[in-house]
Amino acid sequence: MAHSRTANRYSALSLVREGLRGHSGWQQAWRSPEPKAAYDAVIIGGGGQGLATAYYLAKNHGMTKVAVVEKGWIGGGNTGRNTSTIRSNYFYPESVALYDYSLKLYETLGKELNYNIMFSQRGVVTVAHSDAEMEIAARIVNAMQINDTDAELFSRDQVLEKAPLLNSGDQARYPIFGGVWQGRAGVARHDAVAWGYARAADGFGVDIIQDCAVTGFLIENGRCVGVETSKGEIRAGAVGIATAGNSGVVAGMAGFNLPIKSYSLQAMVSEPVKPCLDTVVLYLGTGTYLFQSDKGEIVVGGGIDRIPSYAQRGNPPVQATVLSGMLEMFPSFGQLKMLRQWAGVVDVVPDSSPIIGPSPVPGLYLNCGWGTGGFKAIPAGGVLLAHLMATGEHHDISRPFDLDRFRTGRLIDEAAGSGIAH
Amino acid sequence: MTSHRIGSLAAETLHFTFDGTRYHGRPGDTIASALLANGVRVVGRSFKYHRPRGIMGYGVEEPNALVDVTLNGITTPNLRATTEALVDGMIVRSVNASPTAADDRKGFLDRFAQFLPAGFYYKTFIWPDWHRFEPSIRAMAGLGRLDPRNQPPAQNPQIAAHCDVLVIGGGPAGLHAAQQAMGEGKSVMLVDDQPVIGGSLLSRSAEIDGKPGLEWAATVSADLQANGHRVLTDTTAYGIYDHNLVALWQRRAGQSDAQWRVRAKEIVLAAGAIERPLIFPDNDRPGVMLADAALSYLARHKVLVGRRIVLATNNDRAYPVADALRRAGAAVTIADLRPQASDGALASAKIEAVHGPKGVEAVTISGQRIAADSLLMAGGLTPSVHLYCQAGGKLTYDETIAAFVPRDDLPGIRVVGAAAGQYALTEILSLGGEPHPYAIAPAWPQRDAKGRQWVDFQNDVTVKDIALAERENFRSVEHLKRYTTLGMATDQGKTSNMNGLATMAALTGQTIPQTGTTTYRPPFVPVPFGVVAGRRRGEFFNPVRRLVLEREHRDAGAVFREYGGWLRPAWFGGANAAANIRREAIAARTTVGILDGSPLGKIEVIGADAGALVDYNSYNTLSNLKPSRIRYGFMLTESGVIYDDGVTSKISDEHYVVSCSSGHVAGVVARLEEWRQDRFDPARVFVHNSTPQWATLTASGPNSKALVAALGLGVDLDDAALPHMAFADGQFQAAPARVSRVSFTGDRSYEIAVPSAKAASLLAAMQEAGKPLDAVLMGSEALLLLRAEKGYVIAGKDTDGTTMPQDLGIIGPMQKRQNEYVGRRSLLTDNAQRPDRSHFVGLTVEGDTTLPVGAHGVETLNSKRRSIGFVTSSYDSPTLNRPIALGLIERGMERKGEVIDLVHLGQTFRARIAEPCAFDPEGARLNA
Amino acid sequence: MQLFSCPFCGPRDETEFTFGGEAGKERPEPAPDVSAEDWSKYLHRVGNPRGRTREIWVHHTCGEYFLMERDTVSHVVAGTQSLRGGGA
Amino acid sequence: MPDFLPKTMLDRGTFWTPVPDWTSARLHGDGWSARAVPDLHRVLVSGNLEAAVASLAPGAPSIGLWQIAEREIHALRIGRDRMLITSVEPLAANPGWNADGYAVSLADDAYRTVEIQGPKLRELIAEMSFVDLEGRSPSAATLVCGQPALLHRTSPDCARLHIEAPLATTIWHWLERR
Repeated sequence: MAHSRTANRYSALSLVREGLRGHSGWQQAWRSPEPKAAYDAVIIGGGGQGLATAYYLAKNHGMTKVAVVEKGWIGGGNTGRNTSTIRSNYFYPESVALYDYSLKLYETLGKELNYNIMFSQRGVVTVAHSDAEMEIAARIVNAMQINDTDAELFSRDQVLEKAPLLNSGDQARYPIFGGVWQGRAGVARHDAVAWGYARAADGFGVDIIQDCAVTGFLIENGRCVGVETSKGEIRAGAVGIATAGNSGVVAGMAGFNLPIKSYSLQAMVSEPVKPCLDTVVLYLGTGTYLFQSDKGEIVVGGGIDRIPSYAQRGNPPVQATVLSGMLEMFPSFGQLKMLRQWAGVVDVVPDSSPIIGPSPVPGLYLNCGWGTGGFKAIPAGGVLLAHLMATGEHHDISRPFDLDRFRTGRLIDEAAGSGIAH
Repeated sequence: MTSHRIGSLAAETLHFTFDGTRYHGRPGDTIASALLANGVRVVGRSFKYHRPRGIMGYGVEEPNALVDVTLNGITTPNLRATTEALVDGMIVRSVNASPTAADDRKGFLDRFAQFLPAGFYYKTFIWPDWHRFEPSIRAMAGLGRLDPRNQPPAQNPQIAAHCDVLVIGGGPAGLHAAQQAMGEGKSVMLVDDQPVIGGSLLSRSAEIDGKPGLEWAATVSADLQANGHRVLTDTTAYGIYDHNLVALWQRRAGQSDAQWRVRAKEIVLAAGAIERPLIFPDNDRPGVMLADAALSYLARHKVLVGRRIVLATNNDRAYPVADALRRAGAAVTIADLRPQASDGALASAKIEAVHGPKGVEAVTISGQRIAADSLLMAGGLTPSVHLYCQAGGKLTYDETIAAFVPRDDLPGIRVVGAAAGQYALTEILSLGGEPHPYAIAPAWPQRDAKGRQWVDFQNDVTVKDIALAERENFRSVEHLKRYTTLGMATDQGKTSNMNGLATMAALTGQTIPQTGTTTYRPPFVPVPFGVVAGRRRGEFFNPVRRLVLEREHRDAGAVFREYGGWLRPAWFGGANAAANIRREAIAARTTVGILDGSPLGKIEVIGADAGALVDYNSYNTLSNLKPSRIRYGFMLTESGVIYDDGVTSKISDEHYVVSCSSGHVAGVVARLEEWRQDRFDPARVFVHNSTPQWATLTASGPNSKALVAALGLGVDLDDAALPHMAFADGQFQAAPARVSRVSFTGDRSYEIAVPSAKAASLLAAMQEAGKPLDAVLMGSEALLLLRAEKGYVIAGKDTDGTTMPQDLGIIGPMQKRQNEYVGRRSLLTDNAQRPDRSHFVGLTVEGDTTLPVGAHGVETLNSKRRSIGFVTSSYDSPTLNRPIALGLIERGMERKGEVIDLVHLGQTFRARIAEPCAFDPEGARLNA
Repeated sequence: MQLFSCPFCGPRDETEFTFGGEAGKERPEPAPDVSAEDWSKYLHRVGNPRGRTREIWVHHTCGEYFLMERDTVSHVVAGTQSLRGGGA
Repeated sequence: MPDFLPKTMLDRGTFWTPVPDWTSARLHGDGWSARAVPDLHRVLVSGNLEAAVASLAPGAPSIGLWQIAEREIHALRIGRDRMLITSVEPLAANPGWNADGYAVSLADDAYRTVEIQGPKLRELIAEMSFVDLEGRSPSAATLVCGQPALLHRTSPDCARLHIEAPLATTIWHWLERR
């Protein structure tokens, strides 16, 4: 890696070495520089997607005069608020190409970044509750297999083997018939993904500028040539937007609308308990999904709140729905308590697929519309936006996700195709 | 023994065990007070280093004393010993320790603490793979142990309450506010998380209105209740949500816990304050406790936490605590961290070491070793501003009390008492006079702090960890929190957040306000999932709609399934599904089947503009129907996708009945209603959902006409008078009965709709009339099969969210209709005109293998497989004696006759693309 | 839990309401004269303001479609209005 | 049908508690009792409500949420232009469009009516609905146990719930298990 500065190499050995001298030798994970007047590329948004874009601009395209501009603290948006599930169990080949590419990058990301992102490939099972849902499950599994990603159609017994505490009795509102299993799927430590990319990007010389809000765009001759920020003007050869949850607002500053509505998505965790659930489980019937974090907390999520909102807070009706759904799935979790509850603001797009591509303003590129699923696509999203910003052209994987699809009507609507919302 | 109960032990009537040892306690005890009364010092182990830990607090702030409790054979994990009432027979176990908290096998981990700093796991376990390490790390993590048998029933009620003033906190400030509100004639609700009203008055003596504090509190509480106001004890306000909705968790003796959802015109937050620990080396030893907690154990449980006590303080509130402890018989040394100290106290005291790994034995203060069995900390108060901040309130740092306090009142929310930084009763009760002295001198950790000093006790975050975070640039408070896990334990940082912020401020040279505060998120304390979820479980979670004939169907041996949100007979005759479905289907082709079709939507569109509205909502024109005639058609979304299909009956120019599939009734009503109000004159057309009013029984098959004729409905059944796709009105037992000739089986069919109250009689009459005609009851599965033989589509099963009418070959309206309808423009997009769209087709297998539903057609190009569509319905047809299937296949309509490969879970099949209709394509049987 | 005021029924909990879309959209027609761009805008493009917004909501227990002005950050409701005139 | 189908779960009729016998359904709780009210007559009317009441139920009062209906015939208000006329006597109504500007549908069997009375009525309703009963809402329509229903009273301690017939079983079972 062409690091512009000497960074600590993380390893068990360095940890022991530093342990013996009071950890006094650890360097900053990333610097906090003041912005320069101009960069080759500026990325708005210091979440996973933005930081990954900066990293891949440097790594894949040799561009190191790059800044990431973050209005708060890096990883503080949806990267730090999501439930960190990573999977590629999609129906359409376009989606599989994107998400499976991302999953593959995740598989080696810890080593690549020299940062333990704790990607735990413990598998995801989507549980079906009737013959009709099993038929849909088969439709999805077959599609995934044809599209060359791993998938199995699980029987009821296989589901229960993975999650023995599931409600398997006759008195279950949603009986278990079987499900879709993706064994390579899993969870990762969300903060670590942001921090790992930040540290690696910083190692290439990328400037990560926190507490710096973008207030407008510099548009000259119809082309975007930089941004106005709370820390002054920054000029840029290319500007990328990676501001999940606020994409519509940022696009508005550049003078265009996006097919995005913002909604809150809440999540909850329990107090930690010893291991009792080894996979990620999603019920089609309840819409609730959950897993147990390495710390022992049960992490629970469900559908979005039904009211367009930029407020990062949840509401009791949806909480009650998600949690009653969880207790339907795992009646014994009724002995646990809700420790924390929070919400992120997600970009909701009509077809629930991301928008990656040039914006209506030349020089300005989009990475948005991830809905509830942006975390799993961070490595791929970063590669694709970096490709766009460096070359001005689509990567083959990002082409179908161009904004233009809303004009042609050629949407990539997973729910429409598979009957299951993603 | 160090901590002990004062006075007689006669009241110790409750038995319990802790880590296998038997102890006694008394009514009114918490687990913590009982453990202290028995002199138990080590009650648990810390999360990371497995350090021995004792009880530190009195209430919700407790970081250490978490226990698993078994009662009547059922275990509940992670209960906070300080807030859990002692119950006779409890088996209490420490968490995160094995075999006992006192002798934990993993205690050795503390010796490796220097190699396990904050965030160490981000720096290691990268090679060879995280997955190798994860199982053992997971096994180490977690606190208590889940009991799979503990499955609490869904009995937690959720109770709505509305009032003028909701007072949160039953201490002096809250009681005072409640008293005032009552005086102003407002309706009041007062809640407190303790079993007894009184707040600080429960442990600190005071005189109010000439009465002892507790007596005053009891009087106010009694007054409130006598005047019809609600007073809830054991009730925690855990969250403020939008528009000032307050969520309460009520623990009810002998009943399930309840959630209250309270809407008050005004919320008074009187939640008090929590004492802060002091930061010094080894401040986590068992026997190191908050001074206020020690006072509460003494005042409320007659438990003296030690005999030789050192009380470290940086403020004046500790002095009355010392007095009380001394009166109870303890020797107390006050170590005042401030330069000026009162008589007898050590001034400028510096706590340098705490000795005794499993319980305080001595304390080194400013170089002097003092024997002691307890060390109390009085680090000043942190106002409980959680709910205020949840509601969006902003804090301001008050130097004089070294604490964050609410900056402004919020609309509808007022903060009073200690929660607002008012610590003196005089101030709280607006009595005038001198406030009690507080005189805090902050004692924050300094940059050069030595030794291991705990900030977050449960998560093992020390000052050094914060220093490491600072060194590595995790300086933003949120980064600090996430990197070190400070404040993320089950006590949610109630004792650690302020000290953590102050430490970071000291390290970065910023002020505390510059360093900022973290976000306060609900819940204030961990709340049982069941309380948040409520009773909406089991049958109340997405309840199904019930047929008026459900009892009759049960009696007739129906096997039920859920279809479109209704509980319907899938088939009759018991467990052998395949045989029964086959039997019913054959009967419906050869004799007559009787089906309960009541869930099918019956939506009346009435008014002068009724025709215009149904036309606009439909792909096919409907208004040009003749009265008493029926037409089949589609409803599209604005994206041009098929939303639903169904038949519409025209009664008159002002009256239509739109039928739709059972799962789409609410959706179709909503669409019609939306366009009615948004596009039409809402005084000229109305939409009534009449689905529940009518029961519909269908007779289908060659004998159906004879069956209906035998009912004597007064309808001319002659095919000329009542052809296919027409209806006629008759009567059944003096009630209206509409007979419609529509068919979803392809055979002659009659749908008879009667008011639901007549359904049972009609069914009985049909069965009676059907006997000589070999009629059978038929469930939904046979119907699904029969319609598949005919190639009739089921929207949502044989179509997906992309299917447009042209994909079914229905292009007439798109080409011919001149007026607007929903979805019209979307049928003209590039995507809609694409040549490679998927079409609805039949699939004929060679041989007798039934195609699996969900199998995909595949095409291989350059050795890469590609899906060209999938099977949507598939059956072994009893009528044709061969398998039949339907599917959506790319360019299917142009490729009829072509044989394609299909794959399912690695198996390959071959099938020929065919017309969807496999049986009676001429439709002769409709009139047979 | 938010409290919305149905112009007919008065204040009710959010669970009784469903979001209907942004206010002020005109459906472009007749279809053959509408450009792909205009149709796409009508179908998909939304203002999605951060702050004050005007929306159509339906109170599904009574069936009323109405206009609501509210703030998407603070959730403060400025007012509601019947589509047929007449405020809450 | 897949061979791994769990046979015990085939019949979902065993999960769902059977519908009550509505002709005799009665419950007694602590401080309240409930019964199904049989033989009520109902018509659903939309449009010019004044004209409709004058013609179908002269003098019938419009009853909103939690309001007390003292007469045996009343117009339960649903929305701005919709009401459910309820009566113990049969209502002479012609379904369809009326030239005076209103639409009529037969609704005798579209709803089931559950009457709950007793001193603890309010406590019970507070667990069934979050709506502010004292809010004087002109519409009796709200959510009860999460299901749409019309809620009003016939005396201070006696409430009636009119629930769409297919959903009434759920609310009855809810009461049964409280």
